[in-house]
Amino acid sequence: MRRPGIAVALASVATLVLAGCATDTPTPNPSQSGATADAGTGVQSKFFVQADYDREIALLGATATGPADRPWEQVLDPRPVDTAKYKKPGPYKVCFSNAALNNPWRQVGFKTMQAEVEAQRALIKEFVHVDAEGKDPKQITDINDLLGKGCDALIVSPNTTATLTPAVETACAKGIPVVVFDRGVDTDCPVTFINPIGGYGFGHVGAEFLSQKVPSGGKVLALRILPGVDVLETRWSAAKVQFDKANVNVVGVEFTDGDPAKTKTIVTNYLQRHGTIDGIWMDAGATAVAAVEAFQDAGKPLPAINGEDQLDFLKLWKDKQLTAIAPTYPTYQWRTPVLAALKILRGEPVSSPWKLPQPTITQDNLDRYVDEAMPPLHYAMCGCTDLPGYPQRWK
Amino acid sequence: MTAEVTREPEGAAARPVAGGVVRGRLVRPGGVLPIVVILALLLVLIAIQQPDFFQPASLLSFLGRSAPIIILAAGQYFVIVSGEFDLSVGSLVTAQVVVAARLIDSDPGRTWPVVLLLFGFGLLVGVANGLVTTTLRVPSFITTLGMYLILVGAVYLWSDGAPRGGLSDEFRRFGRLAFEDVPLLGRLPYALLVLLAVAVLLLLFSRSDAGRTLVAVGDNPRTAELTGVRVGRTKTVAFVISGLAATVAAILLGGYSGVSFQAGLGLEFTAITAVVLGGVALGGGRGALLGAMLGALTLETLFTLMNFYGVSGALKSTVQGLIILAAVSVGALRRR
Amino acid sequence: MVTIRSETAESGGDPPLLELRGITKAFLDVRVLHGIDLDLRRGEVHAVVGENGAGKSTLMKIISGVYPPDGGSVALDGRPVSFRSPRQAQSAGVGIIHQEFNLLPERTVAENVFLGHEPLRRGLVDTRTMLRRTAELLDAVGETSFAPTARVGGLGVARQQVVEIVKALALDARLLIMDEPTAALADHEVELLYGLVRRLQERGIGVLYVSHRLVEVFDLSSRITVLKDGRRVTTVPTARTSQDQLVRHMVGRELAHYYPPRAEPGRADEVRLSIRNGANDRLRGVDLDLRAGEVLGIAGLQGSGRSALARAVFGVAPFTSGEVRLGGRPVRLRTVRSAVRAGIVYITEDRKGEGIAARQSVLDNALLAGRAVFPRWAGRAARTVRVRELLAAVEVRAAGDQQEIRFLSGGNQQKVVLARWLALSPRVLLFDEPTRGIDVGAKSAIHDLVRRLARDGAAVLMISSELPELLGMSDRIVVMRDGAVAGELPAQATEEDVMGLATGAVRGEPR
Amino acid sequence: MTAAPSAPQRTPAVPRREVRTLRTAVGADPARGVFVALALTLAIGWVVVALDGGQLLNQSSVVSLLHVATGLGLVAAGQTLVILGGSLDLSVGYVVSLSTLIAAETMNGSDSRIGPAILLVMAVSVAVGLVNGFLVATVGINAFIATLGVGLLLKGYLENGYDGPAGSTAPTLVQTLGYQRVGPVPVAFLLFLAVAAAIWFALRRTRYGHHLVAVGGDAQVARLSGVRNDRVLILSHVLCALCAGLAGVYLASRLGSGAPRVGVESFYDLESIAAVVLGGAALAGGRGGVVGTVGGVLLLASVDSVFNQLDVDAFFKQVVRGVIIIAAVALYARRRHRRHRERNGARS
Repeated sequence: MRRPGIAVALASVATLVLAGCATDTPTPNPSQSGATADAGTGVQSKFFVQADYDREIALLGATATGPADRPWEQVLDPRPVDTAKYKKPGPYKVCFSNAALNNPWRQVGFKTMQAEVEAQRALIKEFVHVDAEGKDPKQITDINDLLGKGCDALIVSPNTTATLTPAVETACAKGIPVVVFDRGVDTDCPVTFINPIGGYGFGHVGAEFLSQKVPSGGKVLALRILPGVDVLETRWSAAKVQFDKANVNVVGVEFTDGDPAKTKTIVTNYLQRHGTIDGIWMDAGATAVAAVEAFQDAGKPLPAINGEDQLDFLKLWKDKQLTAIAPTYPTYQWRTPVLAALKILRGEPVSSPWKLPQPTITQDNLDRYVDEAMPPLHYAMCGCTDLPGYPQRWK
Repeated sequence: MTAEVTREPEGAAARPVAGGVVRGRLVRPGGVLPIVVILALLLVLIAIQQPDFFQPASLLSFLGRSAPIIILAAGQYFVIVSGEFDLSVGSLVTAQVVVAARLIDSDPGRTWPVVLLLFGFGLLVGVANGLVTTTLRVPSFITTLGMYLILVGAVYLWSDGAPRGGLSDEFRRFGRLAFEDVPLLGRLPYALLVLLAVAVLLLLFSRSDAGRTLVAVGDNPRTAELTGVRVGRTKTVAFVISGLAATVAAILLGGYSGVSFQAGLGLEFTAITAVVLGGVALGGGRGALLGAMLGALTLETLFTLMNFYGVSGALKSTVQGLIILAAVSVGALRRR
Repeated sequence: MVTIRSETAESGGDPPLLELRGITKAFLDVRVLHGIDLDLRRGEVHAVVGENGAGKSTLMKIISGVYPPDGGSVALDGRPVSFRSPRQAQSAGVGIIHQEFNLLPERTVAENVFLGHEPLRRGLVDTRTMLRRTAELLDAVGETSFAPTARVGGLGVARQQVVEIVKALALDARLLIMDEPTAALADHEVELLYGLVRRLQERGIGVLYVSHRLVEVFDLSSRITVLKDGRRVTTVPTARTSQDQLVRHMVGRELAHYYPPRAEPGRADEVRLSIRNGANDRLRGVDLDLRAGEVLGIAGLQGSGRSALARAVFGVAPFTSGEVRLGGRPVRLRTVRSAVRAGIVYITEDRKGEGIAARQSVLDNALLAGRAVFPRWAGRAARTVRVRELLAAVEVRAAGDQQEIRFLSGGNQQKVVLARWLALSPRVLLFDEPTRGIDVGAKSAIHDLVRRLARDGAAVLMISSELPELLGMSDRIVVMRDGAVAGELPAQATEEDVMGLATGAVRGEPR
Repeated sequence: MTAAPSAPQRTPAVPRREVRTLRTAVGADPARGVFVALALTLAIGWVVVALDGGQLLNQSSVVSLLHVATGLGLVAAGQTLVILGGSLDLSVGYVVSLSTLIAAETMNGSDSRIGPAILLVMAVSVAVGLVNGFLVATVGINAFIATLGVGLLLKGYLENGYDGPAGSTAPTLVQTLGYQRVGPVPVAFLLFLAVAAAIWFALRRTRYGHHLVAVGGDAQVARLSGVRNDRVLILSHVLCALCAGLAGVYLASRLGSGAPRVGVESFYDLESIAAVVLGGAALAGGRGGVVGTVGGVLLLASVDSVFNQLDVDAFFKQVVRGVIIIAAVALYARRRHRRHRERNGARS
C-alpha cells in the first residue's frame, strides 16, 4: 500500500519542481523582488515588437481628425487612398465574414453593426452575415462561400491574423473591395484596415495609471485571460515595459481563463499570501468585478485597478468610489467598416490604415458612461446611442 | 439426505482468502486510501511553502471555494458508479447561472422562486438524460454530449449571446458570504455549510438501499434487473442527483463570482477527473462517494498548490495532466 | 484428507505429448495449485475431474498459456516449454475450448475460426482461403447446416459450440483442451460432440477433457485424473474405476445416495401457481399447475421454451396472453418486480451474466433483492442479520462476507444467490439449471436445499438439462417442446420417456 | 416468429440470407442509415434554401462543404479505429494544433522542406499515439482519462510556446493541398477519401483490422484467440494520432501557417467522436466502420452548410446538432435492440 503513495509523491514533487524551476528561474521569488532589477514581471514576451509599441504609444497622444462626437468616424494620422475604381451605383449588397459571436464584446459590436446597417438601409439592399464560430478553417470557407454570392463589398473580421491572410488575398483578387477590421491580415490588398490604436496602447494606459496610483513599494497583481493570444500578449507586454520602467513591484502574473470564479480564487490566494495588494492590472475587463469582490469579501482595502468599459465595472467603480481607470477597445469600431464600405462603393477616399481613437474612461468622464438602464455586460463605448433601436436592441 | 454432505469440515476449502475483511475494505480497488495519501502529500507541500494556509479562516474559505466542484463530483459519482457518464454538468451550471441572472434581474424578491425553478430545471435535465439513456438506449456519453450541445446552444440563443440581468444579493450570499466571528473558526462560509449538508445527505443516500442498489446496477445491470431492480429508474435517479448537484453548484458558483458564460466551462471534465482520482471505476460498480469528493478536493488543492509554487499559468495544464496521469497510472497498475 | 497416489501411466520410450511436473500457482497469496503432475499421450482422451475450485480451469489455463505457472514444468513432446501468452501456446499446437464461449457474435464463422491466425497472401488476409478452409473443417466435423459466412450471433448455442471446436481445430492443434464443452448443450447435442471427440482421437490429437458430467467422462476417456483443492488425488484408467469411486475421490467421502428423498405422496395438494393458455412470442398454450410442497421438473431440448416458461412467470418476458393464478387468485406478472413482490423468485442459469454482481461483496449480493424490492431505512440492520444467518445456513465458504463474490467458486456463488432469494421467504421458486457448472459437493447441498424448501411448503419448479438430476429430484416432470407442453410424466419415468416426448418421437396424452 | 426452431429440423441455411449477414458483420449496414440521413438532409436543405431564395449546392458551397468535411474527416477516420477497438482519443484536437505548428515552422515557407516537415509531423504524431496507446493498453488507464491527460500536457506546451499563428507553410503545399480542386472537389478531400479507403481496406483485409474488431468486440475472446490486444490498441492509437497529424498538415496548408488553437476551436475531439458514432459505430467498440464515419462527417458538414446558407444562428445550430446526434444514436440503438431480441429468441 505504501508504494503507490510514494510513487505519486515522487511524481508530484518531480513535476512541481520541474515546472517550478522552469518558471522560477527567470522569475525570482516575488517576495524578495523589489530590490532586484527585475520587478517580478518576468521576461519580456517573445512576441513583443518594439516598433509597433513605439507607434502605438505615439498615437495615444495624437489628435484625431473628424467629428469629435463621432469617434467612429475619426481617423488618427490619416493616409487617404483613392477608391474610384470601386465606385458603382447603389443600393449595395454588403457581406460580412465574422470571426465569432462568442463573447459579449462581439455581441455588442455586432448589434452595433447591424444597427448601422439599418441606419443605412437606403444604401444597403442586403446584408449577409456569416459566423465562423471562432474557427479558422470555417472562416476560410465562409469567405469562399461569400465570394460566390455576388457581394458588392466584403467586410472581414479575421479570427486570427496569419491564417486568414490567404483567404483575404483570394477575395481581393476577385476585385471586390475588402474591408478588414479588429484584427488585421498580413497583406495590403484590402482597401483599408480599421482598428483602434491597439493592445500596446491598452496595456500601457492601465499600467501607467497603476504606476502613479500605487504607492512606492506597493504590490501589483497582473491578471491575464489566456496565454498565447496575440492581442492579449501585446497588452501585457506593454504593461510590463511600463511597470519595469516605473519599478513597480509586480507580485504575480496569473491567468484567469476569463472565469470570474478563478479570478476570485487567485486574488484571494494572493491576498492571503501577501496580506495586501495595492493594484490590479487586467488585460481585459470582463473579470474586474470579480477581482474587486475578492477584496470586498476578504475585508481588504480596495486596490487601484484598471478595468474596461463594461457597465458592471463602471457601476461598481461609481458606487464604491474605486481608484480606477478603464482603457477601452471600443465596440464602436464595428460601425466604421460599414461606413467605410459605403464610402468606397461611392468612390470616396478612405484612410488606409484607418486608425480609430481609443478613448480612456477616467474618474473625470465616468458619469458620462454609466447608464443604469443598460445590462451589466454592455460596453459603454459602443457609440450606439444615436442608432436605430437604441436601447432595446442592446438589452 | 443427511447433513453430512453440507457439513464439510471447514479444513482447507474454507480457508480464508488472504487479508480478511479489514484489509479488504481499505485496500480493495475503489478504496479511499490512495486519494487520502495523495491529498495529504499535496497538503504537506502546501505547508512547506505557505504555512498560514492552515489557519482556520483561510482553510475554511478554501473549503468553501471548493464546495461547488466537490458537490459536482459527488453528483457525478452516482452517475459514474451506475455505469454512465454525465458530460452535461458543466453546461448545466452555466445555463443555471445565466438563467438565474436573467430571471432574477437583480430583484431580490424573485430570488426564492427562481432558486426553486432552477432546481426544477436541474431535475428536468437529469430526467431527460436518464430517460434518453435508459429508454432509448443511447450511450450516456452521447446523450450527455448532445445535452451539452443543446444546453450551451440554447442558453446562448436565449440570452442572445451575452448574459443579461443580474443576480440579487440574496442569491449571491450562499456562495459569497460567511458567518463572521464564529468562535475558534473565525469565518465560516455558507458554502461550506451547504457542502456539509449536501455531503451528509448524499452519504446517507449512498448507504441507503437505493444507494447500494445503484452500485450493483453499475456492476451488472442484468443481474440487477433480474433481481427486481428498476434499472432504468435507478440510473435516471443517478442523473437526477447529478442534475440537482449541478444546480447547487451553480447557485454557489454564481454566488461566488457572479454571472458569466464561463461559470461552468470545462467543469464536466474536472468532475469526472476528480471522481476517477477518487478511485471510482469508469464503467461503474466500484468506488466510494467519499473518494470522489476527496478527489475533487485534491484537484482544488493541486490548483492552489500550483498557485503557491508559482507554476506558470501556461504550464499549469501540463502539470495537472502529469499529476493526473501519474495518480491514475498507479491506480491502474495496482489493480492488475 | 488422504492423498491416494496411483500409477501415472508411462508407456516407455516415446515421450508423452504433454507432461506436467509439479505445477504450482497462487492468486493473491492463495495457493490454488499444489504441485500437479499430469501427462497425456497422443490420441488419448484424458479426463480431468474435480469439484469446482479444485483447480481444473486454472490448470488448463496454464497449459494454454493464459497464466504462467509459479513453479513446475510443462513439456510438449518431451521438450520443456513456457508459454507467456495464448498465442505462443497456439503456435505450439495447444488449442483450448473454454468454459465460456470465446466467439464474437458480430463476426462471421470464418472470421471467428481464424481469429488470431488469419491466413495471409501477400501480407493481406486471404479471405478466400479462410472461407474454403472453414468449409473444409465444418465438413470434417460433419456440420453442414450453416455457411462459413454466417454471423455467429445468429447461430444457436449448439452450433456455436461446433464453431468453437472448429476454431480449435483450425490451429492444427495436437493437443485440445475441452473445458466443460457440454455445459451449454442439450443431451442429444452431446452425442454429436462425442462423435467429434472420437474423430479427433483417430487423428492422433490428445484431448484433455474437463467435465462435471461423470457419464461423459466414462463414455469418452481412457484415463481420469481427479483434482481436489488444488492437489492431484489420483490418476486412474477409466476401465478400472467407477462413478462412485470417482465421486469418493472428488469429495473425499462416500455418498450414500445422490438425491434426497421425495415428498410423501399426497402431501402436495394446494395448487400454488397455475397457468392457463399462457403464451408469448416463444410460448404457446401453456397449461401448468405447480403445487405447494412439490418439485416440478421441466424437461425439454435447448430452445424448447423451458427457460422462456420460467422467465414468463418471473416477468422477464411475460406472457402476452393467458391467465396466471397464484394461490387461486389471478395475478398480473408484468415485471420482475411484481413477480418478486408476489413471492416468486427465479434462479437464473447464467449465473455470471445475470445472477451476480461480480465486484460487489458477498453480503451486498445477498442483500440485493431485499434492497431493491423492499427498500427501507429502519430495520436495515435486522435484515442484514437475517441475511448473514442465511449465508451461514447455506454454508457459503468465503473469506468473509465483505469479500467480492467473483473470488468465490461457482457453487458458493450459487449459494449466495440462493441466500438472496431465501431472505424474501418466497412461495414459488423457479430454478433454471441450478447445478450447472457446480461441483459435486455443492450440487448435493443444493439438491438437499431444494428438497427441504419443498418440504417446508414452497412450490418448486426446476429446469435441468441433466436427466438423471431431473429424474432424481422431481415429483412430476413436464416436458416442453416447441414452446408448448408436450406431456407430463410421473417421477418414475425413464430417460427414454422424457427424450421421446422432448424430441416428438412420442406424442403426449391429449390434455 | 412463433417458436424457437427445435433441434431435429436442421434447416439448411438460405444462401441469400447468409450474404446479407456477412455484410452486416463488416459494418455496411449501419452505414446505410447515415447515408439516408445525409440524402434527406441535403434534400430538405435544398428545398428550404431554395424557398429562402438561395441554392444549396452551388460550386462555392460544395467546395466549402467538402473542405469542412476534410478537416473533421481526417480526424474522425483515425478516431474510428480507436473507437472500433473500444477506446477513444480526446487528445486529437491538440495533436492537430501541434501538427500545424510543426509543419509550418519546419517548412518556414520553403518548398524544399516539405518532406522533412511531414516526416517530423508524423514522428511527433506517432510519439503521441504511442504514449496514448501505452497508457491505455499497457498501463490500463481508462482511455477517457488517459487521453484527456495527454491532451492537457500538449495544451500546456502549446499555450506556453505560442501566442498565435506561427511559421509559414510551403507555398506549393498551400496551392495543392490547401486550395487546388478537381472540379468542385478539393484535392484535400480526395486525400481524405484515400485515407478512408486505406482504413476500410485495412479493416477488411489485414490481420490488424480483423484483430482490432475482435479486441473491441470482446477483449477477452481476442486475447484467448491469440490476439495481442495491447499491440493492436497501441497501433490504433498511433494511427489515430497519425490521422490527426495529417489533418494538421492539411490545415497548415489551408491556413498558410501553424495555428495553436485550431484543433480545439474546431472541437475536433468531441466532433470526431460524434461523427464516428453517427456513422453507426458502437462507442463500446467492435462495431462500425469507416464508411459510416465518412457518412457521419458528410452529414455534419451538410448540416453546417445548410445552416450557413440560411444564416441561422450558430447557437441554434448547436442545439440542432445535439438533437441530431442523440436521435441518430437512439435509432441505431433501437434497431440493434430489436435484432438482439430476435437473437435471444433463437436461443432460449
